[in-house]
Amino acid sequence: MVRIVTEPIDIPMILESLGDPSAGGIDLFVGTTRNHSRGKKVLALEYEAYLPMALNQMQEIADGARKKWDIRNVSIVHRIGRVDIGEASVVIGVSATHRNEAFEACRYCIDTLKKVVPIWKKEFFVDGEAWVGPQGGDQ
Amino acid sequence: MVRIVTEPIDIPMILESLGDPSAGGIDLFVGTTRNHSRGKKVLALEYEAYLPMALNQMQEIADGARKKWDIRNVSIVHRIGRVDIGEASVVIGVSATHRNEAFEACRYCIDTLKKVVPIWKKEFFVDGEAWVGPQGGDQ
Amino acid sequence: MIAVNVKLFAVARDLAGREELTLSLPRESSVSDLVEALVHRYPRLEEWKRYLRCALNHQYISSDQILREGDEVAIIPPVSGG
Amino acid sequence: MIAVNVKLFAVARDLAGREELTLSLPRESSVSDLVEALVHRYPRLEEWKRYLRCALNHQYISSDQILREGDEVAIIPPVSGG
Repeated sequence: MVRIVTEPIDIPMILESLGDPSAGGIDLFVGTTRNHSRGKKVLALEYEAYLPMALNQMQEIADGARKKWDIRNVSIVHRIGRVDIGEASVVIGVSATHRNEAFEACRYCIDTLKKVVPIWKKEFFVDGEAWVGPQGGDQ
Repeated sequence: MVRIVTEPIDIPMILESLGDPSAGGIDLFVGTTRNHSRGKKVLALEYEAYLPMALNQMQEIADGARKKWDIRNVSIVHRIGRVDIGEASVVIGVSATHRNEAFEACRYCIDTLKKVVPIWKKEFFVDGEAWVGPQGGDQ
Repeated sequence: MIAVNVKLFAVARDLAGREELTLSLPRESSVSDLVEALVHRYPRLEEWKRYLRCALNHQYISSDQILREGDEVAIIPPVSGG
Repeated sequence: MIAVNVKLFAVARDLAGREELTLSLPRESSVSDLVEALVHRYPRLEEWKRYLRCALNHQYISSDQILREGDEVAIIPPVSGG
């Protein structure tokens, strides 16, 4: 399941979408908005997507994970619009027969999403707002 | 939060327990009961724990994860008693400022739990039941 | 000359002040020629230039790809989803 | 002689047919002496012997640890939680 939503991400629904009687484990990554960024206090975040391409790239990531690992299901859901501190902006879940594959594939999906999916984050500070610039590795 | 429960594991409650405004990510591992084991069809599973020691060891794992990685919160919940196919037997969640720490600490917790926590699984097959014996790595 | 449609997002759109435009480019222009023409028209994009990627039909394309009449090119500033 | 209380779980309990018992052991007996005595009394435990670990006060103890009067030792067959 690959989706971009404007409402809070429904995590129980995602877990349900991953269920498979032959799965022994699910790894779920929940990206949440942090109250600080590069030393400044963040009040809220706003995400924008180039929708058709973002969905296309997310589907390619999910398909790629299925090719690289022996997994059962994979779901990638990103929220756009305003996301308050502590709320989930992205949720990625992978079910697999063995946990190693679930962990590795989930990690691959979030790492790749952050590099290629055309979604942009604007940070709102006390004294202004700014689009996030070129990033290093683990943001 | 470290708990052993006899009812279905409340995953939204665990996610809530991990929330932290300075956390950028949560990694959640959900261990689910599989419908097959060593080539045989499994009907259900039953878990038994040496309760005080199991809770003690789970707390040590959580404390160990906090010492090894810069993480915010960690929760480990195991269910005992009968667990039907597809239901969660264990849920481990770790929140951290950066996702790398969340993934690594979560992986450490489930790997260590499977090695040291005195909890035992009995598998029910069509033709009988059996305690799970000595295990290899990724079960 | 060929006409290429350009879509702008996020910081690129804000700096250019528009979401879409059409650029006239010499025949056989490449993706990097398009970016040069775009930055020439909107100099505020200069500091982001080396970070801009381009996409055609929802796929990233390399900077030496040759553009054709009617192509719709998306300008992708550094992504920051997740 | 010392008296050591033993708690049994899962497959060990099922094979021994009981949850708790008290073993009399010579002074200075170690954990592995206790396991030997236990398997001697319940021979069906033999095939699990090399996988049994022991715990005292909810902590694993090594097989050469010396036991004392009144210790309560838990016999931990291979764990399979998760």
